[in-house]
Amino acid sequence: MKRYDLIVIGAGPAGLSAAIEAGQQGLKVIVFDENAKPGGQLFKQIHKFFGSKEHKAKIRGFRIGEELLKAAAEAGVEVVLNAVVIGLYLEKEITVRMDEKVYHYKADTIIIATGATENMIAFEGWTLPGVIGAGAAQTMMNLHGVMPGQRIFMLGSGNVGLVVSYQLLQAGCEVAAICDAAPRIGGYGVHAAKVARYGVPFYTRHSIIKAEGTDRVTGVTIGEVGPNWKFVPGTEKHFDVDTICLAVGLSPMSQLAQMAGCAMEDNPKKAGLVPTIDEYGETSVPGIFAAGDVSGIEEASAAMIEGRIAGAAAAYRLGYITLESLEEKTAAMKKALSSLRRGMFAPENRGKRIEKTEEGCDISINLLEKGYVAADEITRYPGVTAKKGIHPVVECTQNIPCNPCQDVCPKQCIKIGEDITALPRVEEFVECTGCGLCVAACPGQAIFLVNSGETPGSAYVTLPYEFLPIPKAGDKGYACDRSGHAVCETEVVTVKSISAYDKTNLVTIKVPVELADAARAYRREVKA
Amino acid sequence: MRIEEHPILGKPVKGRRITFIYDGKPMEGFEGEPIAAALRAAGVVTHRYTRKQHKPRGIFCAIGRCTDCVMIVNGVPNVRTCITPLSEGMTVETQNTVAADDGRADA
Amino acid sequence: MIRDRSKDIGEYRPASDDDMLICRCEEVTKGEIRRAIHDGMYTLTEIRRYLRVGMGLCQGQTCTRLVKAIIASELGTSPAETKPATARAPMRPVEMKVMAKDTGGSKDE
Amino acid sequence: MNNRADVVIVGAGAIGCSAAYYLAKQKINVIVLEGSDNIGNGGSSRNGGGVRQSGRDPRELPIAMYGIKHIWPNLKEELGMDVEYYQQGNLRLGKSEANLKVLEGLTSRAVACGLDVRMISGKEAREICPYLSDVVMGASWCPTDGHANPLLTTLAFYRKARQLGARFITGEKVKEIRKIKGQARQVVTENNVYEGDKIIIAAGMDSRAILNTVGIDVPMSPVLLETLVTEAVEPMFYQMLGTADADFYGHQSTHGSFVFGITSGFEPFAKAGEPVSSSHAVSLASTGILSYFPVLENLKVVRSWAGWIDDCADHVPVISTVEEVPGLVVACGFSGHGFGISPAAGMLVSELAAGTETTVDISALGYHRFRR
Repeated sequence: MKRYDLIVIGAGPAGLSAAIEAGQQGLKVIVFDENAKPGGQLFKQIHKFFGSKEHKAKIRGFRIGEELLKAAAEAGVEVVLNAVVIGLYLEKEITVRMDEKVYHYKADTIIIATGATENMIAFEGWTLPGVIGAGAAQTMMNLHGVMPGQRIFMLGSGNVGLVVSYQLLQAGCEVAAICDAAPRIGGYGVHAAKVARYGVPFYTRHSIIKAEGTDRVTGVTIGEVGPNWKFVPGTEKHFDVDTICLAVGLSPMSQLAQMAGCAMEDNPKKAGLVPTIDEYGETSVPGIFAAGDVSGIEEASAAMIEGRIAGAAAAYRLGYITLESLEEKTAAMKKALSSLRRGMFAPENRGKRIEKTEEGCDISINLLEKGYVAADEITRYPGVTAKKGIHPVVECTQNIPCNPCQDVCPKQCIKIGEDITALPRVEEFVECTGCGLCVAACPGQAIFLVNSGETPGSAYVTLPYEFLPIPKAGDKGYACDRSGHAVCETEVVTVKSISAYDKTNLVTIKVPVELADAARAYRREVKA
Repeated sequence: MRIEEHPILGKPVKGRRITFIYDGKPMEGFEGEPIAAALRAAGVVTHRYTRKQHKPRGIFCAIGRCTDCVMIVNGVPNVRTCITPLSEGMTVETQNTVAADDGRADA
Repeated sequence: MIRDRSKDIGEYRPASDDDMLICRCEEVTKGEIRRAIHDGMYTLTEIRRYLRVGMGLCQGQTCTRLVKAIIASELGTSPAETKPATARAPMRPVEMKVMAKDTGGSKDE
Repeated sequence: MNNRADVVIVGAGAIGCSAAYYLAKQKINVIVLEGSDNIGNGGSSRNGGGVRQSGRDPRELPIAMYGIKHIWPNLKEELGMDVEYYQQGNLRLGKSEANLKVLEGLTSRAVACGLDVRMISGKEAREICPYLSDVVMGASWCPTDGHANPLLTTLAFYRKARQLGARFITGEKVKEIRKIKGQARQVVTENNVYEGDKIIIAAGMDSRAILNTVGIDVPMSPVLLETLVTEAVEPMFYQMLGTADADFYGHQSTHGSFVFGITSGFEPFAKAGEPVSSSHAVSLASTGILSYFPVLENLKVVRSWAGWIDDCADHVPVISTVEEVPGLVVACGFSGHGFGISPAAGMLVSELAAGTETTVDISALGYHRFRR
């Protein structure tokens, strides 16, 4: 039986990061993953990540996956795919199913990085073909190039529900609506705004009453959720859809830790049953670590840091690095991790109702209930100014740990400051060159360039655009407001698609000057 | 339906086009893609009928966890089609078209 | 968690969603689970053994959370205090012919 | 609530639940204390489900025969729940001359006790179970043997006993049994003290430590038992199976899944604590099973589990009162073959507790056999 210094179970963001860190310290590392492709969920995440440079912000998830794979190879890490770890036994032995056989491996340290599994919710008809997990939709379209359906209804407005809805639009599907039983949208406001401005309606305080159809989904009926979680009669709404996506949260996939005898806790703050771990990710079984979603549901950016910390701790345990070195290395990582765990969506704020930003601005109620900031609310945020000439309008209204806009601005026209969760502020007296880097860099697609000075009566609005076909200068279409309503006919003036924008095209449209603060989306066609 | 071109991912990278047999009829798909993806692209959503209630089921998790999408593949039942790669000439059949009996009539 | 199985948890009352499937693999309904609880099956493990909930092909990966919520609601406890079922190998279904091809060692040895 | 009852039973396994049922049925007041969180958590839910007479020691065979004749056939009606009992025979398979010798020895001993069991040829075995491969040279065949669902049987006794008023409390780990004025009367747990006129100890392997607190020692040691469960398939056969080589045993359940017990040879040396599966057991069992049943090669294993057997020094249980500790009834040491006799054993234990004459002569299973 082969014995390694470290066996990592799962080649997702946490597992690969752990393997890289340990491999770089000289450990003999092997990573097993049950999937045909490595990267875990990263290769399904085609959006740009939040955070700052150290969190790989503004890089798309699948590109981070590619970077990690390259780094793993450079660090001498063996990554074995189509390898299902079917058991984790005493003495740190695993059994692996590979090419129709079962193999055994041992290691002196094991890092469990098996990620998460999707939660599901039961309603009448939830077993019909066409009711699928949001993860399934993501897998079908982003990995296999197949549309999960034509017209989709999304249940759940957490980040997964919002991001997948947007991806469905990108894949060419129609999203009929998004609903959530909670009174407020659960995910980042900027993610919600991204789909709202393309006309996807939100129904908060609503849930699915039934999926319709006999052999497959043909429609869905939702209703308002009243007190005691009962449907309010007379509030039913029907949608003709062929697919219903469920995005109602994730649970840690911690069975291997449980099987290995690690002490477990059912912790609602970590979204389920997780192994109890110390600050280095070590479980109650010495030498067995857990990193990433398996130890508590968070973003992939947090998982990568947790992985690196666990990898360094494994290196220390086996004598490859000193305690001083471990502490030095992990101090910066822990700092980066804690900066990600701040802001309105921090784990400690789960379930809390937040009414004001750190700056004291009232949170947009419309954003929380309808998915977009109302025209009369948007001016209260520091990124939205009445500057003259071309300037960025940063519609970032919630404290989230993210700062690429500040990072990319060559003129330092956009300021966030040291506190990564602060709302971006547009500096009144700093010139904007209109380079558009901020528009393309913003992971929330919340930055627009507005120029109302050049042509009398007209304004130019530059928008991020990630759909096909890419418009061309001269194309006619409609300008839509934040709620997705067409406000006027418009013409595309320029389209910029440089490699630094990484597939976020910058489309500049011309609108009447009084609509400069309203037009936030371009659509070739709108429904009557 | 297949995504011909994706705004971020470009044209999907696929294996060669092959033919497999779905419920006795030839059907096209790409080598190496999950059976379930080929079926979905061809408009097939029902993979099996359940034993007790004889209700249709299809793709649910698409990553091999829920086992809802199982079918009879090359004669073997309960094969998770969402993670089983398609190959030339493979036979794929709808599972449990007949309800199982209790088997104890003669007990 | 209720330890005294004689504690009164009230009568089983039929509900409109009793026919809804909870365990997709074994096709067990919410009503069956609720009745099992009123028959004295107060833990996830007992309900699994009594009704085969979560004992099918997927081994409870989909329904466990839902069953926990039903137990909590019938017993008036919280889902977090409902203990998980034991994690058991193999983590995914494995054919016996594959299991039988086990040399006891690693690949390429 | 009052912590007093006519009888306090320690252990809510198959024996404890069945005894509770028979006592409650006679309107005897019972409290059952279970150390774990679940009813039927020990060997009662962790066994192959055999309801056999063949292969048994003559000292416990009468209990098995009584149960199969008088209890098992009516259990479904009696408990109001299907316990998935099948009486379609037991095949103990041999694939070598040496195997056949072992089987012949077992068979002649059972015949001497009046059991209908006989040796059959490989061909006859394949007529009974057509899925068997040609490696089977012969088998012992006991047509009145069978199997049942151990999970459901234990829970069915629990459910019925509970309906009849027996009080079950889980999470009550027993620390000691205390004598009051010469009688075993009190059961002290971590949190409470329970009192009964009679105390039944049916706590599997834990019985030893509990009995030690009143100076009683049943010589037994823990042996690991491992089992695999497969996906469900269409019904194939309903015989209970075993082998002379003891490389596996098992059956197909009503549900369609197969439950196969595993033997690796290291069972008596497993580590103490929670029973955990070993990394090779399922593989070994699969190899063994496929040599007899190649047709099952594509069948998927969906889970495996492990449990403790309370293996008594002479491999038969103690079902007994104890002269030196009046009020105490011992039911432990079932040595891995307790499930099939659990309904009858529970009934006998209830008789010992009620002070009535036992239906079956169990004098050979007394505790005194270790007091030489």
